[in-house]
Amino acid sequence: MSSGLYSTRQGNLDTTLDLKNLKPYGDTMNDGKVQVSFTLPVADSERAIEAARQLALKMGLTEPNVATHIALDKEFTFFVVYGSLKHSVNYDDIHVEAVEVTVMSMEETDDFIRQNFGRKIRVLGASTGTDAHTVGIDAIMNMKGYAGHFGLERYRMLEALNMGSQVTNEEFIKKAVEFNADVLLVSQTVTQKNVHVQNLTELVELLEAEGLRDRFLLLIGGPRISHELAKELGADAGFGPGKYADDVASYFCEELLARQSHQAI
Amino acid sequence: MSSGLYSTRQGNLDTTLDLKNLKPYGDTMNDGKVQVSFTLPVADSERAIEAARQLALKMGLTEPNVATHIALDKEFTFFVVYGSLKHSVNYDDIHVEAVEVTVMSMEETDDFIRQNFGRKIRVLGASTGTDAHTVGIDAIMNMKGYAGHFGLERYRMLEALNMGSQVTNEEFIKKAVEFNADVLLVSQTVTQKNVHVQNLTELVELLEAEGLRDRFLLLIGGPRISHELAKELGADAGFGPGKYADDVASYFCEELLARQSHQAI
Amino acid sequence: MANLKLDWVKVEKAREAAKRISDDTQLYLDQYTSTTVERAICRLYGIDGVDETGVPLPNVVVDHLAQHKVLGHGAAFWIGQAALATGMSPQEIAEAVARGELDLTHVEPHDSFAVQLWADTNAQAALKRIAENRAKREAKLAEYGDRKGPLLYVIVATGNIYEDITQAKAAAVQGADVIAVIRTTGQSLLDYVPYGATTEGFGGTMATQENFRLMRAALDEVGAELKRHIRLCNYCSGLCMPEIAVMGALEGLDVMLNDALYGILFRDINMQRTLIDQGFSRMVNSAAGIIINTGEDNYLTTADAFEEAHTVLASQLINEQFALKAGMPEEQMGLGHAFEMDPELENSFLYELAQAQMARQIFPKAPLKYMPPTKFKTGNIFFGHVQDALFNMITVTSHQRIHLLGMLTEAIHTPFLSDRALAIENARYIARAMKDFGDDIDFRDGGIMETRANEVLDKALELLLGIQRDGLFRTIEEGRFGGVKRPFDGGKGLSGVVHKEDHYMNPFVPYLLAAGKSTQEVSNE
Amino acid sequence: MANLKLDWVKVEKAREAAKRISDDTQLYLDQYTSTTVERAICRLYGIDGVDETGVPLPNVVVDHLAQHKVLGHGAAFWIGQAALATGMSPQEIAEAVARGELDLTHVEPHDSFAVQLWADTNAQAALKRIAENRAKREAKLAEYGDRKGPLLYVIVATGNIYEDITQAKAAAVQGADVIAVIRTTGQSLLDYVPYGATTEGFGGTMATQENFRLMRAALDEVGAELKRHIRLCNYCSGLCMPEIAVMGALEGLDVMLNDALYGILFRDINMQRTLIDQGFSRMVNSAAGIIINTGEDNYLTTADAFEEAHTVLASQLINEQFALKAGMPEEQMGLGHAFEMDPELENSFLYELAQAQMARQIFPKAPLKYMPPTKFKTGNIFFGHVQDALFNMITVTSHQRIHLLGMLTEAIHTPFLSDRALAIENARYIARAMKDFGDDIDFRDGGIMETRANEVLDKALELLLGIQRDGLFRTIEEGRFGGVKRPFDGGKGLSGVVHKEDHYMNPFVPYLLAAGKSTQEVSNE
Ligand code: B12
Ligand code: B12
Ligand SMILES: Cc1ncc(COP(=O)(O)O)c(C=O)c1O
Ligand SMILES: Cc1ncc(COP(=O)(O)O)c(C=O)c1O
Repeated sequence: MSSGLYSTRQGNLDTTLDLKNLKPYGDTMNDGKVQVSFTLPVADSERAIEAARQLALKMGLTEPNVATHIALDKEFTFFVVYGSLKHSVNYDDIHVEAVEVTVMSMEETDDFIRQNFGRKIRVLGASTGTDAHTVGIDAIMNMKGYAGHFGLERYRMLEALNMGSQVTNEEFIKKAVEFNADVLLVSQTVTQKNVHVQNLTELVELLEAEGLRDRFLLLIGGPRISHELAKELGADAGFGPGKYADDVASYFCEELLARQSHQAI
Repeated sequence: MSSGLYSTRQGNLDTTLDLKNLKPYGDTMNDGKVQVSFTLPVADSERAIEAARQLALKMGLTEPNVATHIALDKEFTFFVVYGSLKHSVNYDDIHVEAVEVTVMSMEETDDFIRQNFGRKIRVLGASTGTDAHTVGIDAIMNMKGYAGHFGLERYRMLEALNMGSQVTNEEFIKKAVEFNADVLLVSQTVTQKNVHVQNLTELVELLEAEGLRDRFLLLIGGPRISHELAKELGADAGFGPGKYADDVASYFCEELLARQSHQAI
Repeated sequence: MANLKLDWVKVEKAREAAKRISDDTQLYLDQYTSTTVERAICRLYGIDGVDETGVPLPNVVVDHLAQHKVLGHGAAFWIGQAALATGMSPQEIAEAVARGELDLTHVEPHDSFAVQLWADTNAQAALKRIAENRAKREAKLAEYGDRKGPLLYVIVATGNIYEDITQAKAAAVQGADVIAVIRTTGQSLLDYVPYGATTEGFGGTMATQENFRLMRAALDEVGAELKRHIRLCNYCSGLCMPEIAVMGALEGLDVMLNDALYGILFRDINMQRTLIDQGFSRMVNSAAGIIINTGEDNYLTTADAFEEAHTVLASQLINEQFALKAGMPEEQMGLGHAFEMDPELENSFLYELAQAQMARQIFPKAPLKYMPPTKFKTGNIFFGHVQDALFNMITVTSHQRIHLLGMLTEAIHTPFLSDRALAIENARYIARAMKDFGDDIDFRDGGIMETRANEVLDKALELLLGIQRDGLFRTIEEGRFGGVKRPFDGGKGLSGVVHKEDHYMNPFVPYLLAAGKSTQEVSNE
Repeated sequence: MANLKLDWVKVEKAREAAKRISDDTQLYLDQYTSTTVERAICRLYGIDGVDETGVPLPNVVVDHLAQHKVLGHGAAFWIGQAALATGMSPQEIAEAVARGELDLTHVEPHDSFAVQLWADTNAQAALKRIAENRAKREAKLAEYGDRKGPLLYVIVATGNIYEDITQAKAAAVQGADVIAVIRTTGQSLLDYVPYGATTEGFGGTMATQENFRLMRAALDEVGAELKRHIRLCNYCSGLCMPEIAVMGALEGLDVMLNDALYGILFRDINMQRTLIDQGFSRMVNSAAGIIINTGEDNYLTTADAFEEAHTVLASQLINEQFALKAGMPEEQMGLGHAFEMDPELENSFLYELAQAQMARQIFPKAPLKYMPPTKFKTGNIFFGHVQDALFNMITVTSHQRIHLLGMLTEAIHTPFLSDRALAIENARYIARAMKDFGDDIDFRDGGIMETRANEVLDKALELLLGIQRDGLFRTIEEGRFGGVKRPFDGGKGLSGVVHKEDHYMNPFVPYLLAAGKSTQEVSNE
């Protein structure tokens, strides 16, 4: 009679945490509970509900419960679905490509630069393309800093120049050469239709075309930038939300030193 | 350089509605956008974020964006993830097992019974097991009805008895025989750990064991009851949210008639 | 604080009517005891554990006395007699009865003065433990300080006490002040209390003494880390009301749901039985310094919250009087009410605020329990979160004390870990953002809110005068609360009602009443 | 309505200072026109379309005149001259110029009286169309009635006008009153207006006349079904401010964002240029009965909303004076402000309400535009929905008019269809539940809210007195708005500023001012 779709007991659920098979947690270990919402471009109806259920099944939700269906317009229906995810991930296998660096304070960084470079490091920043969001790049560069972290302009051993927003890639590169920058900082906030990816790809291509790519350390940042994405796009490092001037400065100092030593060999 | 994970343009997105490949809709046809949230039983960290991302990939989300990660306790992290679902369903292929009946008004139903049965139909209802939720069964049965639909007690050609809540399956069956019911209505609201499935399965098994299953039309209902589930559990029909006395009465009148004619042949 | 101008003469009249109602009812109830009251007394004498078939020993003893039709003398009498006769402890006596080795009605009789002396003397151990738990709570509150403003109250309901503990600790870390362990469906109809740690429940977890102990220890642990006293709540309701009250008192619970009317209307428990049980339960709660929560909010889950608001107020006034009879100070009366109006109703926020504010003013010292929207919650979790936000605003604005957090998934499942976290975040944000809002506004004279509050008061008074005339029992029989009719002799548990014999003995009553009294000096918050 | 006791003497002083500031600035601005003002005039004469390389014909004509360094006489003069000389229509003239067949500076000269006559006569077609659009709107509002209380304003921003239409219609069905089509990033820096229907944009959709037309038609269609007038909003800001104002007037838009200060601070547009452009834009808006929205809310996305609240008020007062100069009635001044305080701030709700209420009282007739939380939105969509709920409450309580709905996904993406639906549901629930709340309370005398409002007023007055002393230009140079410094001669578009010659001619000004005046008789709502 029962297809087994509805287990009458969860007695068989192993409720011990198993990092090799890490699953979502609702109110019991390994119950796999997830919440999903989406809109389907069909009218609210029994069939639409079934379509939502089938999609949830395809996502790997067992016993999906279409908790609500709301007509948004004649031909659009919004769904909230709950279910138990059958998928799991092996947490032990997860290694993140992250910027790994011991973060130094402003003073430590200044000392580090004095000792290792004996000159000021030159940093040029901008929010490029048509992007007019400056709060991110300002957070990293401005004197006053952000969330209690002083910005790069306050570092004694940095020469930091913030070009502001809406700077074209061409202008930016021109200025980089002129300013003789060591480090380039690029911020991208608008990500709709991956315009940030498009814009950053163009920047890297322009730098490569002009044979300038290796001359600068290229660091990018923004709300949807991860280190992984940055590497993929051909930048040296990426910094997302929750990263501040000290993270960035520590990283580029260490990296510049590594490159210097490398060239020296 | 690019793994293709990040398409720089969505130019290749076919934005015409294709019911054979129905996908979620965010703000553009076929963009597949879905929102997911869940908790993982690990500490908030870069690795946890990556685990969330990988789970989202397994669910079929491309370019998953872990929009937030919040520590709920030392070893629990909550995530909200957005992404584009690669899965789709063939809407044309979806057929729902639904109670299909033309809904009659109270007066029409009374007439229908007068004409086809010439006697009152006897209906017994209860919220069974330890379930003490009565609002659902009352909505169907009580004189005053619910949401503007009169309850079965008001129908002239029905003899309706509502046993209330917390009725054991045994008591219920005993009464059904005593009352000489034609139709049994069972409501189940508490569904945690599928207790409703357990309870309804037991009811059907008891009825079968006593050779009474075919004597009654068995209708079940509740917030998580679908017609499909009802059939699966061995009931004749299931009614979920948004179903009222008229839906139920229309169904059992037609069905009783069908069975009568069938027996007559 | 902003104040609604209420007709205080009517408030006084309503309170007076409620007092008459409870006086009349109590007169009748005082003639009876019940099986569970007697089992509660057994527990207070230290009888615990189960027999070989799993029957709790308090049930074994009381069933034994009931079979012999001598329960009307009180379990204390027979135990005392047996103790004097055999020199055994109550626990040993119970075990002997369970083994069939001892018939309590056939022990060597002792004079009632000796039995009374034994009973009084042996009552002290439990009373001491209860007093110690209370002192411990007070010490912790003194050390850590207590939350000003509404206490954030959340439920755990996984069915498994160990999983509940995980959830409860996380909630405490997130900022919860009160953790309520919801009971599994059906427990309220069990005429015994399950034993030991339990891991299987539906929509809640068994209330057992061991579960109480485990959770109390877990909350004390996390509380010590957080330097906050985390209150623990459970239910002394259903067929074992007084026994669970005793368990809660012995294990240091802080809050317990307790309301006979709830059991009558929503669990179909016999009205005589549960009102008798409630009396003794409240004495225990009182002495233990436990805040009770009453269940008026539930009326509005079946009846319309706008139409039937006055039934809530009437019931609160009656509950207040019954609590006073059990020696309970106002500071422990967590009278219930709720935010349950249809979100489609125009100005629903004003009506809700008016009612909440009215309750606040009529029961100025009571730690009112304010319940969130549940009935009009749907599977639309996003909208649900907004419904809860409005509820949170009213809680803060009208200075409620026990703030039961609404869950965005109310219509779907018992709360997930994340649901609770989101609820706490919602409530804390609003408590912070609107901290002094209630003190920075005034209600307009003759405005919608003031008018509404006085309308509810009028109707409550009318209802109470009717009850005073007809008696509480008949009122319930006629379905005048929550729209549910319950017969005087119907429902579960009537057979457990026992007429007291002349020399009926419950030695705990005077001590509990005295301990309760001492609370009245402790001020609110 | 509840009222805060404000120091009205200070309000008057502040307004007076703002008037002086705008008088001084206007005196300077009046000497100049700009390329886009002249292109706007071309458009008013019916010049539209693009040349073979895609350059809009208004640009072709104006660039041609600028190259010949004769733009200071005004495009109207040269077109009139050419029309009289050749008998061609302005469109034909533009096409001829585009083909290189006509040099406007070398046509047979006509006397200036004849040119003026041609210019006046030929201005009437556009003016008539604008007046008709306006009459159409008023007729629809009269027929369907208008929403009492806040207008629900939502954005569409897919980048594709056809997809925008789908979303806009759905939003209207859900209850939206105003649909704003957000512009693609970067359009504000284009010194021309793109042409035709467009389907590619980032974070928004191109503002083109065809896109305006398509959306207007779609909203009229759905509005007719719903029996509600659905307002359409777009942006006349950036380097083409007046041209887009003209397009909006011609296509029957209802609301347009328009604020030179926004362009200066947030788009780095040259201050002279955009203030010149703003003047003519507002005359067009005025005549068309279009409500403008100003951008003060944006200050609080970079500066702290608690610390810098007074900059918003100061800017609103300046914007009011500039609008009055363009003949705009108060009923069309959608002055901007926003709910942007840190949710961690204690009593933030009280401060926000105080500020919103203060704005309401200081600009009693203005259809204030109130912006939702954006800056403190995170990826936690559930919390975001609650932030929006608090914002919605303030909107309703303080009777704002243009209610820009917050989105739970603000920190993630431009709104999905469902995000918008949830936002509308949130707002409608609160508008319904709290309908008369603002009228049922009073603000306590000397309370937190009253104190806060007067504090903001004090600081705004101080700031305005400083600006009056130093001049608006220097104030901006010094970063006293939104913490952003902009040089007088810096930023984009300075090269488009053109000194007017003695006989400079813009025949539309008097007609627009006259049409604007007539609005002043139409009352608010
Ligand atoms: C403030 C704001 C604005 C302000 C910007 C003012 C200014 N001067 O920056 C104003 C109001 C002007 C504005 C305008 C627009 N905005 Co806006 N805006 C925001 C808002 C509310 C906050 C952004 C912000 O300041 N975050 C705070 C900073 C500190 O965070 P952050 O940028 O992530 O930076 C941190 C890290 O990422 C990192 N970082 C950032 N950059 C860099 C660079 C380097 C090198 C490094 C190492 C690190 C680093 O360090 C920072 C500190 O930890 C967001 C919504 C939100 N709540 O997020 C929308 C948002 C970003 N805006 C958006 C849009 C679409 C626009 C417009 C395009 C809308 C329009 N069509 O008019 C316009 C035009 C802007 C343009 N041309 O680009 C969208 C983007 C959607 C998307 N995903 O594509 C958002 C998400 C809102 C939305 N949901 O629609 N906006
Ligand atoms: C009201 C209510 C109560 C009231 C019930 C009063 C009463 N007399 O019924 C009170 C306060 C007493 C209560 C108590 C409890 N409740 Co309750 N309660 C609810 C609540 C708020 C609404 C349920 C309701 O009335 N819905 C309205 C009716 C009309 O809807 P419906 O039942 O779906 O019925 C419709 C259809 O389904 C259909 N239908 C229903 N039955 C039938 C039968 C037939 C034959 C047919 C044809 C059709 C049909 O027709 C109806 C009209 O369309 C829900 C939360 C929510 N918002 O949904 C929680 C909820 C159902 N309760 C819940 C729980 C856990 C409990 C308790 C067990 C908690 C506890 N441990 O103390 C207790 C104990 C109850 C018990 N022993 O069963 C959970 C269930 C979780 C789960 N999924 O398992 C919920 C979801 C809340 C939660 N999130 O935790 N509850
Ligand atoms: C007063 C009261 N008692 C008890 C309960 C719980 O029901 P049960 O006794 O079935 O556990 C509630 C429900 O919330 C209640 O309000
Ligand atoms: C007044 C004003 N103008 C314009 C805009 C939009 O910017 P853009 O001109 O880049 O489209 C805004 C932003 O919301 C604004 O507030």
